[in-house]
Amino acid sequence: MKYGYFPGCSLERNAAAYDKSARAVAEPLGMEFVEVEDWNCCGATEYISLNLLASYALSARNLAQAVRTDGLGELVAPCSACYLNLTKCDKSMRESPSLAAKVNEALAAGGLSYKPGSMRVRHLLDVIVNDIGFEALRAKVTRPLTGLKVAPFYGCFVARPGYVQFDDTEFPVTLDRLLQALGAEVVDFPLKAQCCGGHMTQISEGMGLEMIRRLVKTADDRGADLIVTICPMCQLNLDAFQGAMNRHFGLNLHVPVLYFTQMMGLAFGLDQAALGIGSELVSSRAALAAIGATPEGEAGGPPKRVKKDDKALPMPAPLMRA
Amino acid sequence: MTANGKPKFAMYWAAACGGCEIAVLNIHEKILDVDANFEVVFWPVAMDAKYKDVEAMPDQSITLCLLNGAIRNSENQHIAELLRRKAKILVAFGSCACEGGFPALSNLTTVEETLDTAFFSVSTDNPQKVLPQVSFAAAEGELVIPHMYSVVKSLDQVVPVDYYMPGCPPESEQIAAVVELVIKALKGEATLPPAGAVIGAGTSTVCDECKRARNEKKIKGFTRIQDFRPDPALCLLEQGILCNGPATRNGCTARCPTAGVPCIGCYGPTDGARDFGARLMSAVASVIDSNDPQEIERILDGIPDVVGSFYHTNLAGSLLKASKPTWEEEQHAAPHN
Amino acid sequence: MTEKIGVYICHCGSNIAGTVDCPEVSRWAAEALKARGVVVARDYKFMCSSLGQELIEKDIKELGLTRVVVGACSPHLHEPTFRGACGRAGLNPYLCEMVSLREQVSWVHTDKAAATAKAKAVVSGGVERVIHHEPLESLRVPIHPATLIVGGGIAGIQAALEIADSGTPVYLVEREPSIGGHMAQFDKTFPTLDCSACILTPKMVTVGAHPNITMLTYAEVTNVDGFVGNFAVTIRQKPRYVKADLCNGCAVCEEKCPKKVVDEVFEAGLGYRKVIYRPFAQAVPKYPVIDRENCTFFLKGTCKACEKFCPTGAIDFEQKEEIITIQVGNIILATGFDLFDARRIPQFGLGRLPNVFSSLEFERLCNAAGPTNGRVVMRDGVTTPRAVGIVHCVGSRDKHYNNYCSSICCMQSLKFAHLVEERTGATVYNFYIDMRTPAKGYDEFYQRLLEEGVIFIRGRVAEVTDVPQRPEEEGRLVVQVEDTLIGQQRRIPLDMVILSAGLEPRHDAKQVAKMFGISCSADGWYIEKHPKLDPIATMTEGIYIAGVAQGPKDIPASVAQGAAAAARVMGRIQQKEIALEPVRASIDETRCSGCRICNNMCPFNAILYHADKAVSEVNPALCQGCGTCVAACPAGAISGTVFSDQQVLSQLEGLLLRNLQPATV
Amino acid sequence: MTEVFEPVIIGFTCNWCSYRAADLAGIGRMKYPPNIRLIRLMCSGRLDPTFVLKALASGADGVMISGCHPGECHYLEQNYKAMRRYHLLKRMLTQMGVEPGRVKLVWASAAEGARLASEITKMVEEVRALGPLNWPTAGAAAALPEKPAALEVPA
Repeated sequence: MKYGYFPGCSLERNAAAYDKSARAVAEPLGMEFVEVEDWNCCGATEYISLNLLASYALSARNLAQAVRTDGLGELVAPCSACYLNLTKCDKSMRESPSLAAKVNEALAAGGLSYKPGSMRVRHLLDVIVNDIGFEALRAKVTRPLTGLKVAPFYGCFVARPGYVQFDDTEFPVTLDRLLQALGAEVVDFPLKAQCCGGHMTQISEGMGLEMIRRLVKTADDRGADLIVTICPMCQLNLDAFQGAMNRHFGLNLHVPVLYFTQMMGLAFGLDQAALGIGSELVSSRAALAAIGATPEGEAGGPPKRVKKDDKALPMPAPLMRA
Repeated sequence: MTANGKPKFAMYWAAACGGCEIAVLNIHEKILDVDANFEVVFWPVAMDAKYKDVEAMPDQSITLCLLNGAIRNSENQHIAELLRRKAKILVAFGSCACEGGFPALSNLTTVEETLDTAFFSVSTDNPQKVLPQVSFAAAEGELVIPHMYSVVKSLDQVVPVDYYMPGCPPESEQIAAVVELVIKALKGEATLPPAGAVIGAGTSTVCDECKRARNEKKIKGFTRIQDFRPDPALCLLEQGILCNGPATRNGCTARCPTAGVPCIGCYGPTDGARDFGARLMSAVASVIDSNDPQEIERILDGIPDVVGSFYHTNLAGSLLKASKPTWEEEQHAAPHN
Repeated sequence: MTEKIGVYICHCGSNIAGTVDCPEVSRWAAEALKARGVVVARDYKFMCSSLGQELIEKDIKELGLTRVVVGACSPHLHEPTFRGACGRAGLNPYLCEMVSLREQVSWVHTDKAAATAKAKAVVSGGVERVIHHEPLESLRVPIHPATLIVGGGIAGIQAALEIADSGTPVYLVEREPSIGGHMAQFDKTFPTLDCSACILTPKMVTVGAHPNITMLTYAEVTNVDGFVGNFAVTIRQKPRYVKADLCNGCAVCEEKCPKKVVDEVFEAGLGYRKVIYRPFAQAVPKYPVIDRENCTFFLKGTCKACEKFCPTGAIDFEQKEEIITIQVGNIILATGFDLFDARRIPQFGLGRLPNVFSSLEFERLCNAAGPTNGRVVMRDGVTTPRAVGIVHCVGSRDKHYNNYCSSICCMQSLKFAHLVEERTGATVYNFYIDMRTPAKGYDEFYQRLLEEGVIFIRGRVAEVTDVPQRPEEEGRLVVQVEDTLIGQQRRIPLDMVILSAGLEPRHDAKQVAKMFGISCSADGWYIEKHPKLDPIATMTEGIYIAGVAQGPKDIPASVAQGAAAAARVMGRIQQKEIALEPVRASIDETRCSGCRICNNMCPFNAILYHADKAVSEVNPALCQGCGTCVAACPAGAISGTVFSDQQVLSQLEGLLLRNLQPATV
Repeated sequence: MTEVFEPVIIGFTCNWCSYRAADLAGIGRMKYPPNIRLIRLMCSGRLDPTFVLKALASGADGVMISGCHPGECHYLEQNYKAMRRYHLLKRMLTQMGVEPGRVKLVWASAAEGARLASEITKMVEEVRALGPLNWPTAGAAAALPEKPAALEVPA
């Protein structure tokens, strides 16, 4: 399958590992990425609140470029922020012809124009889960992540009602199922769709670090060896600021944060270097040592609740698990 | 009343293949009864005669006139009107006169398209690209040939008709029977059916006379006899062959299905049906064995030419009669028609 | 033109006259349609009034009308009225045609000229059609005295008792091993707080003992044939593996059975039951069933503890399922509801967080006969909660799940609040959108709870979580909610959360509806004949609905509907026979060639094929008059009364004004 | 010509769903153009393609066939027969050069008054855009002599 590919700034810098691993797993899954020519920043998270028209113009330019680069009509954005901005731009232009006109006026300056709806923007997770599918994934697994306990973290960008269609926006499950398909044990992580703090650490450090603490602490409480994310911003916050957070709260948490594509690569038996593993600040070496340590069969499925005593009442089995 | 005191008989051939004429001759020795009881005054196929002779006859002087063929051009209409004036009993004879027959299928196309196919397609060797003109100025003066209509009509669409005798052609046995009836009537030994009646045919449909075994019908796909070997003992429709028998008036002894080919509906609709094709479509569609739009469409793909299959010999007699473009052409042509 | 036609245009006050020039329409009819046989046309303020009807009767008598056309409201409202008028005047009722000038003209159009023109066309269509009407007698069908009631909940029980007491036989079919339905699972009923079992079980016992009631529990209807007055119903009796005639209900078997499984049905998954069991102690009938899936004997071939200990030898592992066929005249569907599965809203935590309970779980929890004998405790079975939250509208009034209000949740939640408060002294929070307490004594109950100090927070709950943000939240549940009365986000730490789940149609309601030939609304509830004037009948003659199956309602309303349905059925049985529209198909043998195309057109198997004569025939008793075979017959050998080809084609000509002389258009 | 063309559309309705939907639209005072004239059948399964052809041949510019949603037929499954006939009829009409927009099949349950009203409004506009069909009703059989021509028996 062929897709337009929009890496976005992060994947060229801090999230290079994401880009690397995404391209690495694309190949065995038969996905071909055609990178958008001469793409630009999507406007990131704040710009849209400062200058709506300008930020839409930025995103629209990328969409126009995507249409120009390849007539595929489907654009994959691995970065959740880019994904949301591009989606938002297309949707808003579709819903407001006057906005679309203004934006196109701006694009015209660069000899470009974009017809709303002509590019379907999709998140990499969506494409892998819905186009490739869990069966195809399982088929590619050569080294199941058996014995590895992971906390799936979606972040807030893919949990925006009205913009995101590929998963439940209150309580997404696609990443849970994907990780289970890879053989990992998924811990119940209720904060999976919460905000990682975005750039809060730069605006109000205490608040930013508190948000990070909640996420890392909860993952740790739930016994996760790893946090698996689908967003460079989330990875950056939870990984790069984990040390600062520990110092700020006098904690000593050590929960590595990897991209789901890296987990896929591992399960497919690819070389760790090829997946950019090791570039994370909170080292995942110890955690990954667990892979293959425990024999088959023990892993997978929800943790069994041990009855305290015969007085305990039975409870309904959870629905949202794969 | 003529010298020999015999009632007069006429037969005419409008837009038709001539099969009807052959069918009449096919009544074998009964043809002698015709001669014995009638004086044949006008029958272009059988004997020489000129239009002016007919024009010279007093009105109502022909007792029985069998007119076969559809009304395709101005000449057909002219003679139809002429014979209507001259004849007491005018019988629309054969599918073409009754409902337009095969010629009426050209109501799906315009005259231009028809002429184009006839004169310029592979079927005709016409290097000079000659196309007949309605009028031609010859040295002797202007020569005129009949003007061709866009919409082929049945006989009763241009003149009142007393009786309808369907069939492509009508079965010789039936013809013989009708002739006998008329002769009896002449002798006052029998009475004729009410005007407008269909004669020489039954009241139910071809299936009545068809020997093939029948079950509840469920059609999963349509096919044609050239595509497979049908079960000789089983209803053709049940085998996916679009047989018109169920909707077609009986009287032909189900010749076609018996011979292994599907009925084409030449005996036309029964008294209960206003539009042959619509009835047949309703019936056939009803037994398509699917409730899924896509699958239904797939099954219907097995009928490449819907109008041709459901209005094989009845288009002129149908409710719509001709395609929209054909009507439009006819209306533009109307004034100088 | 031999017919003498009278045309009557109703003003319906200003309902029609407001948009349609009625006098003009009748004037036009008298003039333009004279050639078609119209001898008189009148317009009148209210045709349906006795004076209006007399107008018609008078003309029939004095002018010798042979056909009548009434242009008024929808025939679904007043067709019987005007047919009646014709009948009284000695004209066959079926020679009257009613056309809708109100619902389908005046009420939906605004331009008076255009509406008047359409009205003329519609009347002209009626005139052309009525010419081809034929005098008919309505079909009279005998009513079989027996009644089938599907569903042994409170609505079904009420209906069964009413009918049985009137002296006619009733079959009560229940899917579960005992009748009683959801009401049997409750501890208390709002607003009176009287014990549910105490008021229900006496009725159950009466049903069990009633000479006119045949109870078929642990059984399901699998097929329905026939029509009003004479349905043939097939019922599948699942094997109990217990001989009803021998069992004395001593329950020793239950006691001795070594295997315990979670009871997903009656205990709502909160408690256990044995593998041979009665759902609850007061079950009716008294004899138990063996749950084959879990029975050690059926799984492993050994055990038979129940058999060993049964004093009467009632256990029968050989028992097979039985197919029973019964004849009934009427059917009442009281199939009830399914509780909304709150696990579908994961952020509320049911199934993830131990101390989140569904409303039905809580009913069992606080039920004296429940798994904790009525002690309100947390999932560990021992700890008493100190703070309990009750979330309203779970799965109701929510565009992601169900738009409708489940109507009982507010009162149910108030009842829970009271019971928790009474039994644990815990602080109780109610999280609601709107408080809906409309019926008798309901709002008083709400007032009472306010006085009892229950806390009410107006706002939709965002999530129920066990992730603490503040020390006081450690190890507890937290409800995140926007308090819309103070306009603030709040996090309320709690020990236990009860989700007041809404009511949903039975998961198989659509199939059941199809089997009984009725239809479901978009939400999936059975559709009643008229939302206001006939909430218990359906579009299908002889099929009635009662209880929540028709739409969310509380116990009093369900009981009332059960009784109402029963009254309707009893009335029918009293009449002994029922008159049906004579809309039927018939086949002209002389035209039928036996092509058999119509043979599989009829879902009611009314068409039979006579191989000997090679013709098909319609059985008028089974024919429902849909006319599908009429349209399918390639020979035009099948004709349908009231909707004949001739009638429809003529109405077409009329509607298109092809009938005017000289032909206009 | 400046004046707008007002099409005439014949609507075939099912007694149990779409006819009641039409009533419901009325009760709810929902507005739709007066260009449609309804005929009540007991079921869309009663619809004989002859009716549609007759309507078109008699001056209607469009025909709307309406019935219960698939699976919700009052007579269990007859609307499927209507659907099958409709698919075949559409092919025939296309071959006859009749624009597809002129004959439509619309499912509307008894509860869907609003839906029916909007479907009607939509169709009226579509047909208005297509312009008049005015199918030539030429060729209607000429009047026959009252009784069969009396035969003069030769002496």
